[in-house]
Amino acid sequence: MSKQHITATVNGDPVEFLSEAGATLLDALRDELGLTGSKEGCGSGDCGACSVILDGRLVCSCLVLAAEAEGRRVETIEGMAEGGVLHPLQRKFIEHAALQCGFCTPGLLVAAKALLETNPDPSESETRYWLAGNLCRCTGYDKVIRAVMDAGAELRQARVA
Amino acid sequence: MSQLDFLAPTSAEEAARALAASGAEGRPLSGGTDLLVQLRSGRLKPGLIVDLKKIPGAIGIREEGGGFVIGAATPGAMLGEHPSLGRVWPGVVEAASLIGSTQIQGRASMAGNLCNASPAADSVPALIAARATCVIVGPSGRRTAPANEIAIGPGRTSLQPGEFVLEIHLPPRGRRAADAYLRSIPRTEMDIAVVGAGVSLALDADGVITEARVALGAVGPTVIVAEDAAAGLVGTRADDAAMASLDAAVRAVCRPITDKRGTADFRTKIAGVLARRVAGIAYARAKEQK
Amino acid sequence: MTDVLDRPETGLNLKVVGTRPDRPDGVDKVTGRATYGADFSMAGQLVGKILRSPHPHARILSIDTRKARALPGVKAIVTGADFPEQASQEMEGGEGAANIRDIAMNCLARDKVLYDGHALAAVAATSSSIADAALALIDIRYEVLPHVTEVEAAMAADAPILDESRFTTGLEAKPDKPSNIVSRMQLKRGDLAEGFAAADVIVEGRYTTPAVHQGYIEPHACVASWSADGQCQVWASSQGQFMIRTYCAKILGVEASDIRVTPAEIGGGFGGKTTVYLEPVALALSRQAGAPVKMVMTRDEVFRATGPTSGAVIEVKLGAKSDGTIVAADVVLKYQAGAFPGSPVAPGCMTALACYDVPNFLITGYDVVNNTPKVAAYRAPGAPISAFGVESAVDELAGKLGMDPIAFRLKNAVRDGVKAAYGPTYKNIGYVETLEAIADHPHYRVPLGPNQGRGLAVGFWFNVGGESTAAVNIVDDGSAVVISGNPDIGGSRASMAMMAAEVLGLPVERVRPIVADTASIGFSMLTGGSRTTFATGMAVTQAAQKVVEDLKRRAAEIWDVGIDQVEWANGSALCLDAARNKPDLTLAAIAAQSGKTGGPIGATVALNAQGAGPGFGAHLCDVEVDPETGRVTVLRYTAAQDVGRAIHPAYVEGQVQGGAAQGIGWALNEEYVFDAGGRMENAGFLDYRMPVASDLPMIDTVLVEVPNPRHPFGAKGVGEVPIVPPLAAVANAVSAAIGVRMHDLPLSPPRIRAAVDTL
Amino acid sequence: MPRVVAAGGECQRFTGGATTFDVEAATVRRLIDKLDARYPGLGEYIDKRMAISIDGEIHQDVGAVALTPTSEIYLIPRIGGG
Repeated sequence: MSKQHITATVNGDPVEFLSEAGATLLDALRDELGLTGSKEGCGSGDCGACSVILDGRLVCSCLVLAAEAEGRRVETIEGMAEGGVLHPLQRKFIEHAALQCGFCTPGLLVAAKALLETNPDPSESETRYWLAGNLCRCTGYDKVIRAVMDAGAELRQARVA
Repeated sequence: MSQLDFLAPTSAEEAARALAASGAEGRPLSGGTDLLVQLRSGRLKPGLIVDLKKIPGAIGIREEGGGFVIGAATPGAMLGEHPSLGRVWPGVVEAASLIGSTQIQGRASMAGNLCNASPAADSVPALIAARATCVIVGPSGRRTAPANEIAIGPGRTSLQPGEFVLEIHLPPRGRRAADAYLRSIPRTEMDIAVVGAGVSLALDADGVITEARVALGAVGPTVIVAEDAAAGLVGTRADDAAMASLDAAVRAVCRPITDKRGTADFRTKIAGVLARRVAGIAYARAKEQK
Repeated sequence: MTDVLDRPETGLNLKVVGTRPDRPDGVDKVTGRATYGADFSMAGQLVGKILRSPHPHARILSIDTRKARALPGVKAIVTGADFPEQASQEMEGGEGAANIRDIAMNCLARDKVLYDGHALAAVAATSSSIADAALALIDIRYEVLPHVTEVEAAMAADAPILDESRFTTGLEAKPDKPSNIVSRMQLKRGDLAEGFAAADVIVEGRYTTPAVHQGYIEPHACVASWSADGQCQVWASSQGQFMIRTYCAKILGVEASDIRVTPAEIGGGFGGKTTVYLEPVALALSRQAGAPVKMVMTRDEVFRATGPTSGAVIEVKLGAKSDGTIVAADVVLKYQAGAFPGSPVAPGCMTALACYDVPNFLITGYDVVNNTPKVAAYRAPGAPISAFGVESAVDELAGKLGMDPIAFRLKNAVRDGVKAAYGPTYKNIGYVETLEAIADHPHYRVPLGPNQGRGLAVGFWFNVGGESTAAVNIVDDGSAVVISGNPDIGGSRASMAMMAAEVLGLPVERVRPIVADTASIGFSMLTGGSRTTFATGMAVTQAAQKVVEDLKRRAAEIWDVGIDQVEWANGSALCLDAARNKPDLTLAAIAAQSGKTGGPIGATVALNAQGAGPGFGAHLCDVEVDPETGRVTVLRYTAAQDVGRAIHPAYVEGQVQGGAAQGIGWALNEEYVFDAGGRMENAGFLDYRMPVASDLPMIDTVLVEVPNPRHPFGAKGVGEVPIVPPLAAVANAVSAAIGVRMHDLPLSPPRIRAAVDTL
Repeated sequence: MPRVVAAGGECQRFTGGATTFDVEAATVRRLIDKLDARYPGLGEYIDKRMAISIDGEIHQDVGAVALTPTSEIYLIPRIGGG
């Protein structure tokens, strides 16, 4: 089975890895690059735990072939905090107790970041629909939605200031 | 273990040649949101995957002759972001944007939705109601086919070995014309349509329907074009009586199955309900399209 | 928004307990660094995969693994024959008593497969694709047998029998034929016939609930390593590392002390990770291969082969006087156990009438095996099912009597001093308070629009204590480490740190909580049954108290005063002998000279915590129904619960919200769907349909605090209760909205439309 | 003398149908031993399958708990949880 040599940018850094043709981007991130923050909850794009941003678009990395990442830009949960400083979303998730087991949290955070970059002032309903592809079984979503909207408010304020 | 190869050609012809050479083993890849699931579950064991996204024009929307040309691998999210597509073909855009989550929208394409040939595909009734056509590339060149001729049964298409859809064309719209799409699912998101209905209408200056097309999803092996139901709308103002006969005419053509997602009886009833509601939305929109 | 009602005077001047500090493991979990089951890897590890039965019921005639073994890269293949023969024996380990032979046969079938997805054989190979190819080369011959999935069909006299040696227990007369009915249990009080004879109004109904899955997002995963010297290591995501150790030791016939289990972070469990599926198999593969083996389930495997909870039939007959006094109740519960005995019908029976003071009742429960996956615990096991039937019937009865549903429940409510239907006399319960909290909540007065309905339901759970070990060690800089043996499934590290900080008088940030492996802390029962904050919290508190005693002794030694002259307050020793004029000694100051006062400072407490207080909740739900499409929208949801005392209120609210959301999913859309061939048709998140963010409103919580005097800070278990009321709360709301009593879950659009069409 | 009531479970399998027992015992352990002497097999059944409620508190696996002549004692099925 021939492996393909892939070069891509992950969290701003150039990476290279070998990939089987059927391997997914999620497989490559976890098994080749050791970035296990993206999780596999279903392998079918239904839970969102593997969410990453690919060339600026939110996607499920389990539904992207690793080979498709050639020459592209991937952002994962591992790149969200900058130099040890948590992103406001990460801080707000902790503050609002928006995680219990924490397994869906990386995917939710990546998806929420994509939301706030697209729509800095989402309504509760917009937030809920944007995050509908991220299953969380522990929280009932209440505190997750509050944390995302609160982070949005903080980011808007920071922009004004 | 079967060998799997991956190619990302930079021209449509190259892609067609590679697919043709692989015979039944080859699969084109655009968004991959169906293909990768089938790959992983073992339902599909292709020998070659041909990524179409590097072909010029495969991703993107251009206006042409008053209509729109949508590249095969254009993700759903891009349709919603386009400045004019949603104004002219709101039903097509809302149907495509119902496919899956935000994450799926970042990848899934209407061409993929069409060629996956699921009877429940959300964008297909809308495309068919809109009289969309497809540019198909194959080893013997290009041809054009209406969207309703692509799927011929659940999971089966009329595409020949080596052929793939490169573009979807939406025709120009006149004044006082609009479309709409609705589906019924148990949750608010993330479900496959239990029933879907797309309606496209054109009105005269007095608000009388002059042209109607009704397409129904998940109530037959392929999308059903409800000709009688559409004909019944023509000449009306989508009043209550017209809506009641639309409901009945739609139910009369449904041939659904009972499965884990819904019973045949339920699907038939809901098809009538949705057709009424979606015709109402399309009618209201058409009146606004001055 | 959350109101903390009724916070009683405690006499305790609490500084940490009751506040909302950041959780100690928060940063790891928001940065992707936390290591869950599938995130751990070992050098040289192999990939383990399982071959599963495509038949729901079949005799295994032969398993031929020769071709698979010959495939290059295949390092080990095991089947049920690789586990030692087990006698049928009940043993402690996970969730109460379990039969170790059944658990072993669920991990790898012997003789027969009993459900679609039943594990038959496992392969370890050098890559995932080689393992897949090897599975395809294993040749199995079956004698396919007739199967039965539905509970009443399994109880029928002519049903296909799963185990010919099983005779129903608990009947008056000894049966002469084998049966799928494992046992019958009954609870009774008074005279049922007299009770119904005295009733002015009687309601009667038959209700059904489907099998549903816990739906944790993390699939089961482990890495197992069996060394040549017989020492075993397991890294696994579960609700109890000691449970894994006990079961693996028994199933594989090795000493428990030779197995060291390290708990990974757990991505949800809700009861579903209280038993083993992969770990004994991975160890057996590792032994054969001589290399570590990693196994990770797919979502399809999680649905087809790990524990859902029972599908059930619930028959309820209630009688009341015209003044609203319930005088008689007859409840029959028929619960699926799946492939092996052990449905949660016993707690289903015991909780069925736990909220009501009823003089005459009979509750009958049947535990029934059938050809679906063996059920596992799911949050308040058994209780939501019986509560669905009883709370629906109570709603109907209140309606017939023309009484407000809260007033009706208050009239029949259990209170301190009332004997519970399951026997004992209640004390320190806060049930009435939860009903009053709902009555007082603005939600109860929001006007409803057309096609909208409001539903109320209540629920009960015992809560348990049990065995836990905890250690508190003081570091020489004056900080502390708390070590416990319970995986942190929803924020328990935070509550452990908070309780220790409260006793030690330290800021919570200076207390570092650790979840240790089985070799590094004493035995602890698993995280489940809402026991951790209560029982392990008690061990942590007592260990911290021991440390404080030791700190006082050392201060006395340093000051050369009697220990009775030392008081501990705010993290410092105070000298009560004013004449000595000693400045306070901080914990850090004492710790800095621990070597001179007797060595390291620390204490370990191992206990069997008793006196967990029962919990009650009352939930209020508003829905809107689209009568044409049958779709339900949940508009508003409010949950009130007696939590004893909330140690970390935000995580208590989270438990209540999460439980309510799971219950709403159970009510509206979730179900196991089997085809005529007994195969699960919806083994994926797409068609299993758990609630997504846009399906739910904010879930308002009211934490009622009636403290449990048996816990140092008054805590009661909180995790189970919130899943008990929602099934009926939603169903009562839908029934009110459409004007038809809904008896069958899920309340899916086809079902609701069909009900509307009967009007 | 403490009175013990078996509620639920299948203690009757061992007791010939009796569900109420008067047993002179100062601790839970002695109580179980005496019940087992009276109804062979019941002790093991209680140890493995039953919890004991004493004055409204549920106890599991606690032999040393003291009983008084007025203790309210129920044998109930063991309780786990999710």
